[in-house]
This record gives sequence, structure tokens and C-alpha cells, in this order.
Amino acid sequence: MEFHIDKAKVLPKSNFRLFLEGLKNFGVLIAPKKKKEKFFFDVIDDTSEVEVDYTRTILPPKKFLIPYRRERFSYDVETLEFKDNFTPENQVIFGIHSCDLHGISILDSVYLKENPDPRYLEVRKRTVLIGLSCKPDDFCFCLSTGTAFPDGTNWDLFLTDIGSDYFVTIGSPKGDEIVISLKGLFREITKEDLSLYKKSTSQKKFLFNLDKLPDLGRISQVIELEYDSEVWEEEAKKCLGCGTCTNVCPTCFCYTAVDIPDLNGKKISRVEFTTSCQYPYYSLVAGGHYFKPKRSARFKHRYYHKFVGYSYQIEKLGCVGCGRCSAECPAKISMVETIKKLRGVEDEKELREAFNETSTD
Amino acid sequence: MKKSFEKLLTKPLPINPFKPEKALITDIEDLAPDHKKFSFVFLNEEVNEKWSHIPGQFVMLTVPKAGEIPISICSSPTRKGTIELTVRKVGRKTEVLHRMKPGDLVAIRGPYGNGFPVEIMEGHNVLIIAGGLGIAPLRSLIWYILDKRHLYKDVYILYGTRNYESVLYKEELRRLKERNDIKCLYILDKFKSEVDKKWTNREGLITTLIPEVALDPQETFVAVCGPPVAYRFIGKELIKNGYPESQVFVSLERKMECGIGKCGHCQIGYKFACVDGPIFPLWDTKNLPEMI
Amino acid sequence: MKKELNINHLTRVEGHGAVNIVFENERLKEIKLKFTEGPRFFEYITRERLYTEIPKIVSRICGICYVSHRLASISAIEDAFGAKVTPEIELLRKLLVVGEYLESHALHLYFLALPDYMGYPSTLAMAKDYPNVVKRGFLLKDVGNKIMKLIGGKTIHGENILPGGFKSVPSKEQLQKVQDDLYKVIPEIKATISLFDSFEYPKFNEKYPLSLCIDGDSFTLMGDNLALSDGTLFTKKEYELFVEEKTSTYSTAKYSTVKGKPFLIGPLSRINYHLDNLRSETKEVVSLLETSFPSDNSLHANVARAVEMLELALEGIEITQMLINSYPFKGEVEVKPKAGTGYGVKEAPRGTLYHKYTFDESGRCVSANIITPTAQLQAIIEKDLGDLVELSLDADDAELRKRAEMLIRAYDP
Amino acid sequence: MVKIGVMGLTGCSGCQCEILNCEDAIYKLLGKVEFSYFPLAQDSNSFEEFDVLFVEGSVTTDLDEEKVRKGREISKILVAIGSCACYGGVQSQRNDEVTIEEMLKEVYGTTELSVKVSKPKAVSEIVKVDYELPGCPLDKRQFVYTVAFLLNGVRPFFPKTPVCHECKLSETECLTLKGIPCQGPITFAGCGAPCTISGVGCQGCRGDCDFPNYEEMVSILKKNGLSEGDAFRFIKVFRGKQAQDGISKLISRGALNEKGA
Ligand SMILES: Cc1cc2nc3c(=O)[nH]c(=O)nc-3n(C[C@H](O)[C@H](O)[C@H](O)COP(=O)(O)OP(=O)(O)OC[C@H]3O[C@@H](n4cnc5c(N)ncnc54)[C@H](O)[C@@H]3O)c2cc1C
Ligand code: SF4
Ligand code: SF4
Ligand code: SF4
Repeated sequence: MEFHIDKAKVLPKSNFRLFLEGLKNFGVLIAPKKKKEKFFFDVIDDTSEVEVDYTRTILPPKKFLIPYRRERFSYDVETLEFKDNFTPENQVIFGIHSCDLHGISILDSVYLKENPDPRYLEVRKRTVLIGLSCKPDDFCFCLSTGTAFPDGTNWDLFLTDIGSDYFVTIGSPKGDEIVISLKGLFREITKEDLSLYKKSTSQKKFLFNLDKLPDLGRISQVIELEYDSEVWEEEAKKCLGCGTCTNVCPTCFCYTAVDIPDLNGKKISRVEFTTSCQYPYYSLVAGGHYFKPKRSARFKHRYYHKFVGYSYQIEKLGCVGCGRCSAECPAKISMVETIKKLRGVEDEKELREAFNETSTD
Repeated sequence: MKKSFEKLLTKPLPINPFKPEKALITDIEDLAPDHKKFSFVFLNEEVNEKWSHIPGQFVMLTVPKAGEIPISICSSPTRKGTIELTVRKVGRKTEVLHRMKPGDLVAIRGPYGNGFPVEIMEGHNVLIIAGGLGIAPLRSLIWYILDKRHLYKDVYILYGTRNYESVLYKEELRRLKERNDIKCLYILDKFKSEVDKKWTNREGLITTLIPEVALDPQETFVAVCGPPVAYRFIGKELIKNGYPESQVFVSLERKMECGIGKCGHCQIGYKFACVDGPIFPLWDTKNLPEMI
Repeated sequence: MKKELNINHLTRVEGHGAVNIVFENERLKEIKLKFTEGPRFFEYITRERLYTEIPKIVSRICGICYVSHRLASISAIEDAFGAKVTPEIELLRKLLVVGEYLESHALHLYFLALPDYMGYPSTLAMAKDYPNVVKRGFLLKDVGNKIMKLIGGKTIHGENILPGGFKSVPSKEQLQKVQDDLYKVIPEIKATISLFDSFEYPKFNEKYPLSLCIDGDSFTLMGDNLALSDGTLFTKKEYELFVEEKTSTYSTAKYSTVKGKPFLIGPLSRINYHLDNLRSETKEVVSLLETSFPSDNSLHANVARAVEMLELALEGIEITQMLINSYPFKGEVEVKPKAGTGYGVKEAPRGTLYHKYTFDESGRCVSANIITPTAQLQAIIEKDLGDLVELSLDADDAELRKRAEMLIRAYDP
Repeated sequence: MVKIGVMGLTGCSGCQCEILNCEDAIYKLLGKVEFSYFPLAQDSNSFEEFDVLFVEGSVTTDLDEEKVRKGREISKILVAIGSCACYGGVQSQRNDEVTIEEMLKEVYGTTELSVKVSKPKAVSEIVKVDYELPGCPLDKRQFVYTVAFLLNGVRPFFPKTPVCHECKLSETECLTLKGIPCQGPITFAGCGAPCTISGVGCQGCRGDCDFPNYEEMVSILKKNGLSEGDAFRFIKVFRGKQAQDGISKLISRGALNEKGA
């Protein structure tokens, strides 16, 4: 067990606003807000705007760790002196669901395991992550990806809704510091709190439609085995190649860098902007050769990377089951459905039945 | 309770792997239409001293105003002092580079990638197969081997281009042909003129040279670099002639923005061409989809 | 003895124009104002298109007065379908027009006309000597642009201006910001009025045969009735009965007349007609001017333009206040297509504009007729040019050319 | 001094106005470049030689054609600005449906006009174009970037990603999913998705992104309430030949059948 329950506290909901106000002492407060019928993470001035009952935001909180357009350096044309004008501020991201916390830990691995990116490290050091329990909807499948609970601890505090209070688990010394500094707002846990907490976490499972969840066991092999399946062509026929699935994904990290000169011809900025493997230019090389010329190849690449690539590169699946890619896809392509088709759900059912028959004999 | 970057917190900040070192263009040589060879030295003496690389590795070269491009190092690490890069003019950034002059500043970071397994190759025959601009990274390997000639057994170089005009390093290759410690077979797609015939007496595809190589395939390491389309045919021919797939190494080109496994563009299947490559054993082509 | 004077490329006007003047025996024989702009067949391309596509397509008739074309087509569409919008939508549309006029008039006054009076080839060339004047031009344009961007979605060809209203409306804070901006530019507009009032405008023409603008109890740019200076009033449905269009043999713009006569439209026509309807603050400013309205001097259109800017900025301030007071409001009403014909007229910055469409029951356009200000101005500009030349027979070519260009620019065809 | 020209063919002048809206950039440029030809904004114009010539509008008359040919001859770099110059613009949306004579007769009552008129064409159908900055009108920031790139001797870089990219980054609710017809998925981004942000579907004014999936786009538009014919017309408004080719390819592949209605 990685976290110590004796370090947990209880935050009565009546103190919630004060808690949010208190967080502002630790940096710029960022939390989910409502925009028409959707939610998004934004800088919070007025804490009454914070939405705790949200299912998913359009973009994951990664936009505050790796902005979608960011300057890496600027340099002087004559001296070629490279400067990074990067001055990160302390920030507190509140209200991150478990899947997104896992998403961040995947980004941590990508950016920091090998050749650590100093800018990412700097932002990450200055970011406090505060998790929040959630209720899944039809698009969520974090139970299958094993990311329904915040078990790894790359976060600082995690709030679980237990009715009239939040059960607050503390995941880091920074989290502890926050709790201590806002001592007056918390109370000690009681037996009932603990049992409510246990109940609420163990019940999460039942909030899912278990029949609809994909089976991700040996998913890497399935993708490799079905590499030539027609399912790819079928699904890709619908794919618009719009890149929505990767832009909204908490674990996608691809970017393109471009040097942008200014009008005076003196200062050049090297800007990195988020891109997507679904765009043809992504694999375009000199001579006009596309390595992934077909839409189906690009389509397949995303699944391949999520379920085979990440496993090789960082030893985790690249999908945390947040459901964003399926919920936002204009063509309504669903990751879960594609996987099921690949596996051949029907076959599996028959198999199971056949298996049950033989084993009961 | 561990954050995945906890150990980084205790160490001093790593040097910024994105930050290039200033270098000076000392020499530019026209090799063929749209192909130039650039020589560089770092402004910082210390960097010059410390610089070393493995043949097959590449650098990220900042072309001022235009951006960064991955370019294979075509000079050998055995010859210290300058780094040489051969660049073909194909697009936005390379055309700006082609307009630069000796004395101009650029910036370089690297070397990146795995390079050819030169140490494992020791004690074996080496067969080098280059097509077109593919000779650039292999030139690094050729000179490396020649400078450590005693470590390797028989060495063959096969080089194919469209015509004589597009042959790179013409003088150098002509002299290599005269050496008797290596065997060089050059070929042109189609003879068009007398100069073509003077260069070589062979006409046709580079794959036709492979059966002529008199080496024991089991005892041979093969290094291949050329245009993407050629790999399939070369690979097939090599296998047909008995070369084990695990001993054939190909150098692959992909779009790259970072060179250090962060930008994602260069993914080949589950691998990154920049950190897991750009040199891959032919064996990988079986596992990595769309590799060639 | 001169025979002919040609100005092949009119500069600092939108579009492509040329003037051809022929003399005979020291007398003017013929004047032709040619627009050589390629035709774009808007009346044809709108056919078979769904009504939802129409405003977008006709918006592209003109990049400067696109708001007018859009709104005229929208009011024609709403007219055809019998749709009524809410007062708030009306107000937002009016605010949009405030933006359009600020930008269009500022562009015209500062970037197209001003260099003539200051003796420069262009406004950019003035930037060094008169940085403040040029900055003011940019500022006014910018405020107009911001309003159009806010309400329409883009500064030019904003797609949020639709039959039935707007898909999204500005927030209270944004409206407040617009109001603040408008308050800020009022002194700048007043300075603009004085600037243009201070120039000397040679008079060269007789009384206008006729002038036309939208009628109303107050200064208005949208409405259903039109007024001619001879006292005739008519409705938008009768527009085609009064304004006759002919294809010209030498210009790609059509040639229109009312009662067989050339007629004036645009800022001067509007200010002349609505002089008593202006807001009191505007009236006060007008009363202090050198220029006296009503005026028959075409060049006074520039002053009229500046006056309009003031009137509209004041209107904008009132509108934003009303909108803020009625917050929150709905930006859109439902529009249900049905078969029928609809008419829309609107005062574009350079003059009255007319759109008429007939739809089938599914809301697809069957036929369209659009009469643009440029077409209506062709005749009056030619007449004015004639007067000008008659008076300037002793002037040399360069001078004549300059005067002719100034005159044409004042119309902003 | 770098010589820049801004020339208008048949169009609405919106792009040229948008250039005049780039106040800051114009100030910065004043000392370095000379606008040697910009008839919309100045008197003294020389049409002699340019480092960069920006061309707005479609080629519709013989005068247009003459001008653009001459323009090409005398300029080092020719940039087509706006969807009229890049694709033919709104005026070319029915090029595949009717003849020019038919249109002339209908609108002017005669086929004899003072200028010779032909079907509106993109500039690239007449002369070689170095860069295209589409949009109706073009995007201000893209114009400034382009000028900055070109002044520095570097070709501009605008990957042809779809509008969805920018729409997502601004965290706008997906209109296609809400049932509103939107061309974002097949349209070249770069505008910042102002239309979808205001709740209006993308109208496709910037033309095709790389490898657009027309087939699926049409089928989504149909689900969102347009008939197949209306979906075609919707897609065709700004794209000129691009869409006409794309759609006729779909029809010939048998992917879609209807053409009219
Ligand atoms: C490991 C590695 C080693 C390399 N070594 C070398 C080397 O030694 N020498 C060398 O010369 N190169 C080498 N390259 C390739 C080199 O990196 C590229 O040629 C270079 O990055 C091209 O940059 P560019 O900006 O000039 O081209 P870009 O402008 O980026 O364009 C590249 C190509 O893409 C095509 N293209 C661009 N846009 C479009 C479009 N819209 N439609 C169709 N086609 C388009 C063009 O044909 C152009 O040729 C290497 C690459 C890698 C990955
Ligand atoms: S692949 Fe889809 S479900 Fe998985 S993490 Fe990314 S956006 Fe979420
Ligand atoms: S390759 Fe595709 S799926 Fe993988 S990180 Fe990049 S954009 Fe995401
Ligand atoms: S969102 Fe679409 S219609 Fe709107 S400006 Fe962008 S490309 Fe044009």
C-alpha cells in the first residue's frame, strides 16, 4: 500500500469553497468550469464557478503541463544565442479525475524517463495535482485500463465524495503541507468516514455498464494479431482524419516544431505545437514520400501506439480509458467498439459458452 | 510514495537536451546537383574535443531562421576536428542551408540515434550497400572501418546511383576503388553518356550486384542505406543470397522534430527511429509494421 | 486642342474603375465611367441554394460593406418567410452596423480620401509626418472591426450573422467593453469631423436631380420605406418600379436611374434628408461646422460621413446600454422556410442597397435580384464628372485627373 | 528595400482590407519594405518589379488574365491570397453546372459585356503560384507570418490540418456532434475556427485540408439534415475546382449517386 490512511483527513463540503480559496496560496488555481454543455479546465478567479460534478472536460489538464503551442527557445539570428524565455508559475490543478492523473503519470514517463525535458520538469515541479472522485458515463472505460483509481501517486491530494464530506487522501509532502496550512478546514477521520470511503470506492465498479466495457487483456497481442484485419479499413472509412482523438487524449504528446522569424529578421522563435498522427503531413518526408499514405494506416497507428507502442516505450498502456476520443469524435468512432470488433466479440461469446460447457461436464 | 520524476528532483537540472551548440561552417563542397557537403567546427573548443560519434548516427542541425533538420554524419569519428554533413536540397530548410556560406553560423546538437553496431561487426566481413544519398551515413562507416582496417575481415562496397552526375564523393570513391584492401562495385541505373561509362562498366539495379559479392553470408554484416523504396528489393535479394536478417542493418529516414523521442513523428511501429534507430536490423521489419 | 483624357486605373477606390473623357471643340462631348471589375453573377449563383447559404454568398459582394449585404439579404429572407425577430436581435444588428460604419467610413476617410486633401500619395506615406492622424484612422477602424468581430465572429465576412439572429451573442462584459470603446472614440470622431470640415471643397455642380435614402422618424439605416428628395415615398416592394437598371455597354456595373434621372445615394443623401432627425449632440456639432447641410456639393460627402460616424457612435452607446439592461436575452428566433418573395433594403455605407429573393417551399432560392450602390451611383458620378469637366476646361490634364479622382473617391463607389 | 505589391483581380477587396487591418505589422514594415503597388491604398503605383506580389481575386476577365500574367513575369514570389485567388472563390461554385454564356444572359441579358468574361478561375490555373493563403478573407496573422517568413528568405509553413484541430484547441463544443452542419473536418485550418466558436458550423472558406474525407463528410451532413444535393452545394461554396473534382470523383466511384435535387 502506497499511501497511509492515517494521513487522510475529512473535508466537510461546507468548507469546500474555503478550501479552494486556500489553494490559491499555493499557485494559480485551475479547475473545471462549465461552457455551454461541456466542461473545461480553466484558471479560476471566482471559486463559485468551479464544477465538481463533471464527467469529462474537452481537453485534459495536460494543456497546463504542455501547452498546445509553446515556445521552446528564441534565438538571435546573428549570434545564435539560444534563450529559453520560460518562466513557469506555481499552479494548482484541482478536480482531476483518476484517469487524467494516470494520463499525467504517462506524460511524466514520456518526458522524464529518458532525456528529461527540462521545461516539462520545471512545470511539473511547480504543479500541485488535486484529484477528485468521479462517476463514469457510457464513454468511460477506465475500469478496463486499470486507471479507475488513483493508485500510483503522482498526485498530491485526492478528494473522494462520501456524501456530505470529502475524504481527502494525501499523496505527497506537498499535499500534507496544504492540509496543514488549511488545518481549520479539515477534521480527523472517523470509523464511519472510513467505511463510507471504502463503500464509495468499491461501489464505483457498479456504476459501469460491465457488459459494455472492453476486454483489454492481452490487448497488445490482439492488435498485433489483427494487424491485417479488415476492421481497420472499415473503421477508417468513417475516419475524418481530423485529429480530434489525439488532441483530446490525455496521453498523446506528439508535436511539430517550427522556427518562426519576426518581421525584423532578428529574433526567431522555435515554437512547438501539438500535432496528430492522423494528419498526413505527420509522416511526410523529403521527396514527398508519405510513410502512412492511407487513412487506414494512420488510423491503425493510433491504436497500435496506444496499445503496443506505449507498452514497449514506457511499460504502460497508452490509454487511460477516459473516453474522450470516442465522446468527441465527429464521426462517432468509438475506441471500445473498434477493439471489440477486432477481438470479434461474437466469437468470444461462443468461446466462453463452449468453454463453460466443457468445464461443467 | 514515489513520483516518477522524484529522482530528478534531487539531481541538478539536466543540461537542456534541446539546446544546440554553435558551430561554424568551415567548408562547403558541391558534390552533385542539389547536393552539398558542409564541414563544421564547434565554436566551443571543449565541445570539439569531446565530440565523438558512431557511424550511422545523426545530428539535429539548426538552419538559422528555417528550423532544425536531422542529418546523418558523413565524416568518420576516427578523423577528429570537423564534422561533415552531406545535405540534399529538398525543401524549406535545406534550401536555406544551401544558400549559406563558409563562415556562417549554425547550431548543432547530438549525436543521436544508435549507429551501426561497429563493435559487434568486428572480426567479420562487412558488406556496405548504398543507393544515392544513402552513401552519406555509410561514408562515415567506410572511413571508420578503413581506419581500423585490421579489426574487420573482407569489406565490400556496393554503390548505385542514377547517373555519374549524381554520384557523391566522386574523387574519394574513385580512390577507394584503387585500394586493394576493399572491393568496390559501382553501378548506374542507365548509361546516358561516355562519362557514365568511364565511371563504371555496370548498368542496372543495385540488387544485381549482390550475387557478385564473394563473401560468406553467415560471416558477414551488411549495412544498407538508400531511398526507402529500395529497401524491400535489397532486403529480398540479401535474404535470397543467404544473409541472415539479424546481420543486415538498414538506416531509416523518418520525419523528426526532436531527435530524442519526444515529438513522436518518427515512430515506426512501437519504436522511435530517433532513439531506437535509425539503424535497424532487417529482422525488425518483420515486427515493425510499415517499416519499409 | 485636347481630344481625350483617360484615367485607366482609379486608385484608392475599392474595385477597378477607369474614366474616359472625350472632348470636341474645347467642349465636353462624352464621359464614360467604366467599372472593369469582373462580373460575379451573384443573382445566378444564389439560385437553387438553400436560404441558409444566401447571406454567406452575398456577403462576398463586398468586403467593406459585407454587413449591409448580409443584413439586406437576411431581412429579405425573413420577409419572405414571415419571420419576426426580437427587439434585442434588432439592436444587435444595429450595433453591428455601427461597427461596419465606423470601419468603412474610417477606411474611406483616412485611407482613401484623406491623402488627396493632405497632398500625399497614400495614408501610409503620411505616417511619418502625421503619426497621430494616421493612428486615429487605425483606431477608428479598429473599434469598428472589434464590434464586427464580436458580433459577427470575424472582422470580415463574419458567419454569425444569420436569418433569425445570431448563434451566439456577446456577454455583458463584452458589451460593456464596446460601450467603453465607443465613449473613447467620440472625441476622435469629433476631431475627424473638424479635420474634414476644415478642407476646402470646390463647388462645381448644380442641384442634384434627385436623391434617395431610407425613410424614418429618426436617422436610420434599415427600414421598409424609402424617400426621394422630391417628396415621393415608396416601399421596399416598389423599389424596382422606381429604380430602373440597365446594362451598360462599357461598364460591368449596371446603370440605374429613377424617373429617368441620375440620383444621389449615400452619406450626403442621408444627412441631407435626416438633418432634423439627428441626435441633439450631433446636431450641435453640425451647427458649428463650416460646411452647411443640406449640401449639393458631392465632396461634402466626406463631412457627411464623419457626421454619420458620430451619430452612430452615439447610437451604439445607447444600444449597448439597452442590451446590457435586457440581459440575458435570446439571440435567435426560429425561421421556417415557406414559398414566397421577400425584400430587403439597407443603407450601405456608400448608399442604398436592395435585395429581393423568391423561394420555393423548402427555402431554396428560385430567383434573386440585387441592386448595389455602385450600380446606382454610376449615373450620378458621370453627371457630376461632366459638371466638373465643364468647369475645369482650362485645367491641365494632371489637374483635371486629380479633381476627377477626388470626386469619384468622395462617392466611394 | 523589399518591394511588395498587392493586386486585386475579381473579388470583394476583403482580403486587401484585411491587410490594411494589420496595423502593427504595417508600422513595423514601413522602414523595410516598399509597397510599390497597392492601388486600393495609394496613388503612385509602379507595376514593374516585385519581390513579393500578393494577388487577390479570381481570374474572370481577359484584363485579369493579362494582369496576372504580367504580375507573374515581374515578381520573384507570387502569393495568392484569399479563396478567390486560391480556388476561384464563391463566384466559381457553379462552374461545373452552367456555362458562362448562360450566366451572362441571365444576369445581364446579353453575352456582350465591355470586357471579355470567362469562368472564374484560381490564379494557379493561369500562372505558377508560389504560396497560397486561402480564407475568405485570408487570416491576418497568417499574412503577417508569411511576410515575416518571406522577408527572412524562408518559405512559410502552414500544415494543412483540418479546422477541427483549432476548434478542439479552443475547447469548443463539437457542432457536428450537436447536429449542426459543419465543414471543419475537411477544411484547411489556420483561421482559429472563429465560426465554430460563435456556434456556426465551419463554412469551408479555406478550402480542403490534406486528404479530405468527402465521403464521410457528406454522409454526416446528410445525417445533420441536408439532402445530398444540398450537402454538395454547401461544400462547393468556396472550394471552386477542388470541390468540383472531389465530388465528381465520389460520384464516379459510385459512393454517392444524386447530383441535383
Ligand atoms: C536520421 C535521418 C538522417 C538524415 N540524413 C540526411 C542526410 O544525411 N542528408 C540529407 O540530405 N538528408 C538527410 N535526412 C533527411 C533530411 O532530414 C530532410 O531532407 C530534411 O529534413 C528536409 O527538410 P526541409 O525543410 O528542407 O524539407 P521540407 O520543406 O520539410 O519538405 C520535405 C519534403 O516534403 C515534401 N513536402 C513538403 N510539403 C509538401 C506538401 N504539402 N505536399 C507534398 N510534398 C510536400 C517536399 O517534397 C519536400 O521535399 C535525414 C533524415 C533523418 C531522419
Ligand atoms: S485513447 Fe481515448 S480513451 Fe484512451 S486515454 Fe486517449 S482519449 Fe482517453
Ligand atoms: S503517435 Fe498518435 S497516438 Fe501516439 S502520441 Fe502521437 S498523436 Fe498520440
Ligand atoms: S471556421 Fe471555416 S468558414 Fe470559418 S473562417 Fe475557418 S475555415 Fe472559414
